[in-house]
Amino acid sequence: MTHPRPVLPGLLDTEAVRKDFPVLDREIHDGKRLVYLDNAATSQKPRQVIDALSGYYERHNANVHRGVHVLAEEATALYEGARDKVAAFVNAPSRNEVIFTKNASESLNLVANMLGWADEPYKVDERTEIVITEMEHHSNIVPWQLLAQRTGAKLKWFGLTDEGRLDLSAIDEVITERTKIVSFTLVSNILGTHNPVEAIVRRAQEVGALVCIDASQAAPHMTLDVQALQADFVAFTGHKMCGPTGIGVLWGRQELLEDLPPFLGGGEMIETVSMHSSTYAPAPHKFEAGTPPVAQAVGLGAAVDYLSAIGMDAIAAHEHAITGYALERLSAIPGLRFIGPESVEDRGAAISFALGDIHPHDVGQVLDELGIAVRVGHHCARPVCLRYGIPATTRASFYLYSTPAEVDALADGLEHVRNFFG
Amino acid sequence: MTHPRPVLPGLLDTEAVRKDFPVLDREIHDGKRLVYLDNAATSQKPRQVIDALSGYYERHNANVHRGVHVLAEEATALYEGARDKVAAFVNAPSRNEVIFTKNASESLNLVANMLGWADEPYKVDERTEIVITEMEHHSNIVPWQLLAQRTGAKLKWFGLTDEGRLDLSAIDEVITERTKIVSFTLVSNILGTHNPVEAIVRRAQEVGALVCIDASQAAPHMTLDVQALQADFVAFTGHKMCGPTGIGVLWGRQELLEDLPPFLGGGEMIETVSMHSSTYAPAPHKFEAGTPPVAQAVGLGAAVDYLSAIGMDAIAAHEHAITGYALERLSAIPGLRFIGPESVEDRGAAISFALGDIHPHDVGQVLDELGIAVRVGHHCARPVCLRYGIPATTRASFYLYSTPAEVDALADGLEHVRNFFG
Amino acid sequence: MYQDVILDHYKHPHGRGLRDGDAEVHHVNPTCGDEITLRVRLDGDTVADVSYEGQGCSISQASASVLNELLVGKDIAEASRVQEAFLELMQSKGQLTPDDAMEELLEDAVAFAGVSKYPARVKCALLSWMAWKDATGQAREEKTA
Amino acid sequence: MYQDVILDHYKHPHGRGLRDGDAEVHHVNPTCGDEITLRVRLDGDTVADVSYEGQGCSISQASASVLNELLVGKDIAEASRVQEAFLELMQSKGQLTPDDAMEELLEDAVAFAGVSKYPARVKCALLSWMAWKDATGQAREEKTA
Ligand SMILES: Cc1ncc(COP(=O)(O)O)c(C=O)c1O
Ligand SMILES: Cc1ncc(COP(=O)(O)O)c(C=O)c1O
Repeated sequence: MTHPRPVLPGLLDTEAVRKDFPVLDREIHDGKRLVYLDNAATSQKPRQVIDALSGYYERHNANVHRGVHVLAEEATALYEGARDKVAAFVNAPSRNEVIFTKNASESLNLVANMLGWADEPYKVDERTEIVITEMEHHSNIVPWQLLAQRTGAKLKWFGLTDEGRLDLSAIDEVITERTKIVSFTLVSNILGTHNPVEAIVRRAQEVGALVCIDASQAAPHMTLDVQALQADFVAFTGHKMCGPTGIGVLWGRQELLEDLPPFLGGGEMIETVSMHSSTYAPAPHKFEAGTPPVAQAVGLGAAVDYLSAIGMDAIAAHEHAITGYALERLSAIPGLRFIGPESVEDRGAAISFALGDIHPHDVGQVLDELGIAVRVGHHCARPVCLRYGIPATTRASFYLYSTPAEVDALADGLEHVRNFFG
Repeated sequence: MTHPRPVLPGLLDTEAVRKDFPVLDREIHDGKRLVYLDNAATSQKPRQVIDALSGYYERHNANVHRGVHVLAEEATALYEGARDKVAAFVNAPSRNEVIFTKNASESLNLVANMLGWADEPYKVDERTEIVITEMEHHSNIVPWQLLAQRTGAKLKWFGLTDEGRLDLSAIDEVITERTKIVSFTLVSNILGTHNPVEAIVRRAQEVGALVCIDASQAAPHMTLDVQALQADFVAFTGHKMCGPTGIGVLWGRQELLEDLPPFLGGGEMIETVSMHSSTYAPAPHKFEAGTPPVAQAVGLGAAVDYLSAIGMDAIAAHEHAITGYALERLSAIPGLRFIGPESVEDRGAAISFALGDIHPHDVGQVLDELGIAVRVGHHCARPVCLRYGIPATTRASFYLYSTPAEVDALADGLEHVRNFFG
Repeated sequence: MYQDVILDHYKHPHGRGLRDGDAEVHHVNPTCGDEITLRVRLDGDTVADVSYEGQGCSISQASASVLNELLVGKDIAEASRVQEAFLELMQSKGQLTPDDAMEELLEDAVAFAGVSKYPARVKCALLSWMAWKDATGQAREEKTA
Repeated sequence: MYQDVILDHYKHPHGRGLRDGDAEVHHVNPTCGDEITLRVRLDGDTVADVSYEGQGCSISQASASVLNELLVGKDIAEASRVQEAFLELMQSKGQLTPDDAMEELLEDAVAFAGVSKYPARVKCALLSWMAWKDATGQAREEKTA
C-alpha cells in the first residue's frame, strides 16, 4: 500500500539520529525491522548514554561524597556534574533544587509524604483538600489517595471534556481556600493532552495552594522551564528521555525543600547522627538517602547533553510534524476513534485510539507480528478508560527518531488488522 | 620494603578474577596501579555485568509488564528472570518475596513505613518499642528514629563491647514484650563484626517481635540463606555485590508482604484504580511503584550469576584468608589500633583502624597518592565513632579480587604515612 | 498465534449469551480489562450448559467459545480433565508439544498452544476456564447443600 | 598537596592554645569531625590575638596556624582582605594560579593552592578561617554594643 506523503516541515534528520540508537537496527519476527512506537512507556537509548554508563563503571566507579581517593572524587564530580546538567536543562534557579530519585513515581510520593509529615503552613490534614485530575497517571493518583486516607484530607479532581481536555469550568469550586496542593500532569500519557498550566497555577496561587507538576511526558519532548511554569514542584523520569532506568528527578523550590521534612532516612541525607537524634543535610541531600543512582545520574546527564545538542525546540517541532501527520493518516482509517484531542494543537506525541470493536490486545498483537511496537491497555490511567467507557486503548507514541515512514507502517498495519479481524 | 608472605590457604585465582574488572587496570597519579580497598563502600563491576547492562539497552529495552510487543515481553522476562536469580541466590522460599528497591536504604525505610502504617498485630505506636544496635549504618538508624518520632514508639538499642562486638548481656531487658521489631546488621560496615543472629532471633521470636536483618555487608561476601537466618525481612544493596548502582533488594516473608500496607503508590503496584479508591497488586509488585530499575535488575542478575559461578563459599574463604593476613600485617605497625575485632573469627572483610594521632583524612590522602584507595570518616556509622571516642577511622575493605600484594601495599603505605607525618 | 480455529471461534462464538444456570460468576482480568460473566447448569454429573457474556480480546472470546463446545455434555470429571489439560498447555510457555492423548482431550483447544508463548495473553485464554471451574464448584455445592 | 610549608605548620603550630579573647566560637565540619574552638582579641581595629584549640587533619591544623601567623597584628580590614583571598583560592578548584598581588597578600597560605583541587579537603582548610570571620564579627559587635 502506498500513500502520497506530504512534505512535513520541521523534521529532524532522522537518518542521522537513528544511527545513534542501536536497538532501532533490530529485526524481530524473522527479519522485520522494528518500528518502535511505544515511546510514552519508555524511550530508547542512544549510544552516547550507553557508553557513558559503561565508561563510568569501567573507569570511575566509586561511592560518592566524602571520599579522599581519586575514584571517589571522580565519581562525586560526575554525579554532582549530572545535577548541574539537569538543573540547567530545566532552568532551575539553583542546582540544590534538583533531587535525584528512582523514578517519577518516587518523586511524586516524595512530595505527598513531605506534605503529610510537614508542619503548618504546609501540613495536609482532615481540614484540607488535595486536587488532582481525572487524566493523571496512577503514579499521580495513588500517592494522593494514600495521603488522603492517612491524613483524612479530601481528594478532589478536575474531570474531562468529551474532547479529552481538562474541564476547568468549575475551577473555583475545585480549588478552594482549603486546597493545600494541586498536582497535575503537564502532558497526558494516554490522551496526549497538553494542559493549560497558567490557569491552574493562577488559581492555586490565589488560594495559597502549592502546585506540583508531573512533567514525565513533557521533559523528554519540549523545553521545560521550571521558572516559567511557576510551579512549586516538578517531577519527571529518566528512562523516558533517553536516560537509563532507575533514575527520576524532583525539582522543588529551595525554601520549600528547606522547610519540609525528609522522607527516606539513611546515609547521605544526614548532617549528624547520634543514637538519640539526628539532624539533616541541606537539600538536595536531605532527600537522597543511601547510595544514590550514581551511574544512572551520569547516564541521565549524557541524555540531557544529547537532547540539548539536538535542541528541545527542534525535537518538539519534529514531533509536532510527525504527530500531525499521524493524526491525519489515522483519521482516514474506517472505524478508528481517537481517545484524546484529534487536532495537533496543545498535544503531545502520544495518540490513543479504538479500532472498531477490535480489542486493543488484538490490535497490538497483530501489529507486533508486523514488527510494530505499540502499547495497549489502560496505560496506568484507568480512570480515563472508565471516563470514556472503554476497557483499554491502543496507543502509538513518537519521539525524535520517529519517521513518517513509521507512521505509514502503522497506518498500513491498522488496515491489515481491520482486514484480519474483519 | 619486602615482607616474607606466608602461604595463604583458600585464595582465589585473583589473576583470572581481576581480568574481569576493567577498572582494576586503571593507573592513577602518573602511572600508579590502582589498589582498590574501598569495597565496603561499593564494589567494582565485572565486564559480565557491564555487558549485561549495555546488551539490555542495545537490544531489549522496553517498559515491563502488560506489553504485547516483543521488546516488552523480552524486557519483562529479563526483569522477572533477575528476580528468580536473586530469589535463588538468597534461598527465598518464593520469588514473590523478592522486592526490588533502589538501594538497601530504601529497603529498610520500606520496612519501617510498612510497620508505621500497619494494622495490628504489626502496628508500631506509642505503646511499642523498636530495637536496633549501636553499630548500625545510618540507613538502619534514621528510618527507625523517624518511625519512633512519628508514631511515639520508643527506640532502644544494644550497645557495644570494647572489642567491637554487640553487648547482648542485657538482651532480655532490651528486647521485651513491647518490642515489635528488631533490626540489626549481619556484618558491620565499620567494625567488620559478624553478629550472632541466632541469639537475637530466638529472643525476638520469644516475644513475638519481627526481625529485620541488614545484610548489605553480608550478601556480597558469603552464602546468604534467608530461611536459615529465620528473619522476617532481609535487606541488601546491588552496588556492593558487583551489581549496578540504583538497585536494592528487600526480601520479606510472604504472609507479611500480603498483610502489610503498601508504601509508595503508583503505576505497577495497583490491581485496579478509580478516582475513589484503589486496590493493590499482590507482592512483590505491591511494593514496586512506577517503572522499576529494569536494567539494574538485569545487571544485578548478571552479578549474582557471576558470584555464584565463582561460589560464595570460595569467596568467603578468600576474604577470610586476606582479612587474616591483613590483620596480621597491620597489627605489626607501631601505633596502629584496630577499631573492631582484632581476630579474623566472626568478622567480615572491612578493617577500621586509627594510626597514632594522624588524622584519617591524612592517612587516606597520602595512601591515595600511592594509588591506594581506602575510605576515611565515620562510614555512616557515627555512633560507633562516638562510642569509641574517635572522630573518624581509616577503613580498608577487601573483596574477591583483593590480593596479598595489595595488603602488602597497604601495610607499606601505612609505614610511609607514619614517616611522612612522623 | 491467531490460528484459523481461534479466529473462527472469535467470529462465530458457540453458545454465547446468558441462559439459566445453577451458579453464576463474574471474573475480571484487571490488567487488561477483560471480563466474563459465566453460568453453569448441571444435570446430575453432567455439564448441561455453559452460557456466558463478556468483553475482551479475540483470545478470551474464542477461548470461551471453545470451552462451551468442549465441555457441554461431558460429565464433570471428564470436563475437569479437559480443564486441567488446557491449564497445563497454557502454562507451558510454548515448551509443550501436545501428544496424541492431549490432542484428543483438547480438540479445538489445541490451537491455543501458540498463545502460551505470550505471557501477557495467557491470562486472556484462561479467563473463561478459571470462571468455569469456579462456577462449577459453586454449582456442585448448591446441589449438595 | 602536602607542601613542606603545610607540614611545618602542622608539626609546629603557631599560637595554638586558648588565650583571652573578646569572642569565642566553636566550628565543626560534620562530615569529617574536624573541630575548632577559636578566640579573637581585638585592640581597636587591630587583630591583637587569635588563639585556638581543636582536632582535625593536618590541613585544618596547619591552616589555623597559618591564619594565626598571617592575621595577628593586621588591622581588621587588611585581615579580611587576606581571608577573602584565601577563600577565593580555596574555591578555585585548582584553576587559579595566584598572581604576585595574591602571593604577597597570602604569604605562606599560598601553599594551600594545591588543596583546592580536592573538594573533600577544602572544608578542612577553610574551617579556621570561617571561624575567625565569625568570631571577629562577634567581637566587633561586642565592642560597639
Ligand atoms: C551495613 C550497611 N547498611 C546499609 C547500607 C546502605 O546501602 P545503600 O547506600 O546502598 O542504601 C550500607 C552501605 O552503605 C551498609 O554498609
Ligand atoms: C504522566 C506520567 N506520570 C508518571 C509516570 C511514572 O513514571 P515512572 O514509571 O518512571 O515512575 C509516567 C510513566 O509511566 C507518566 O507517563
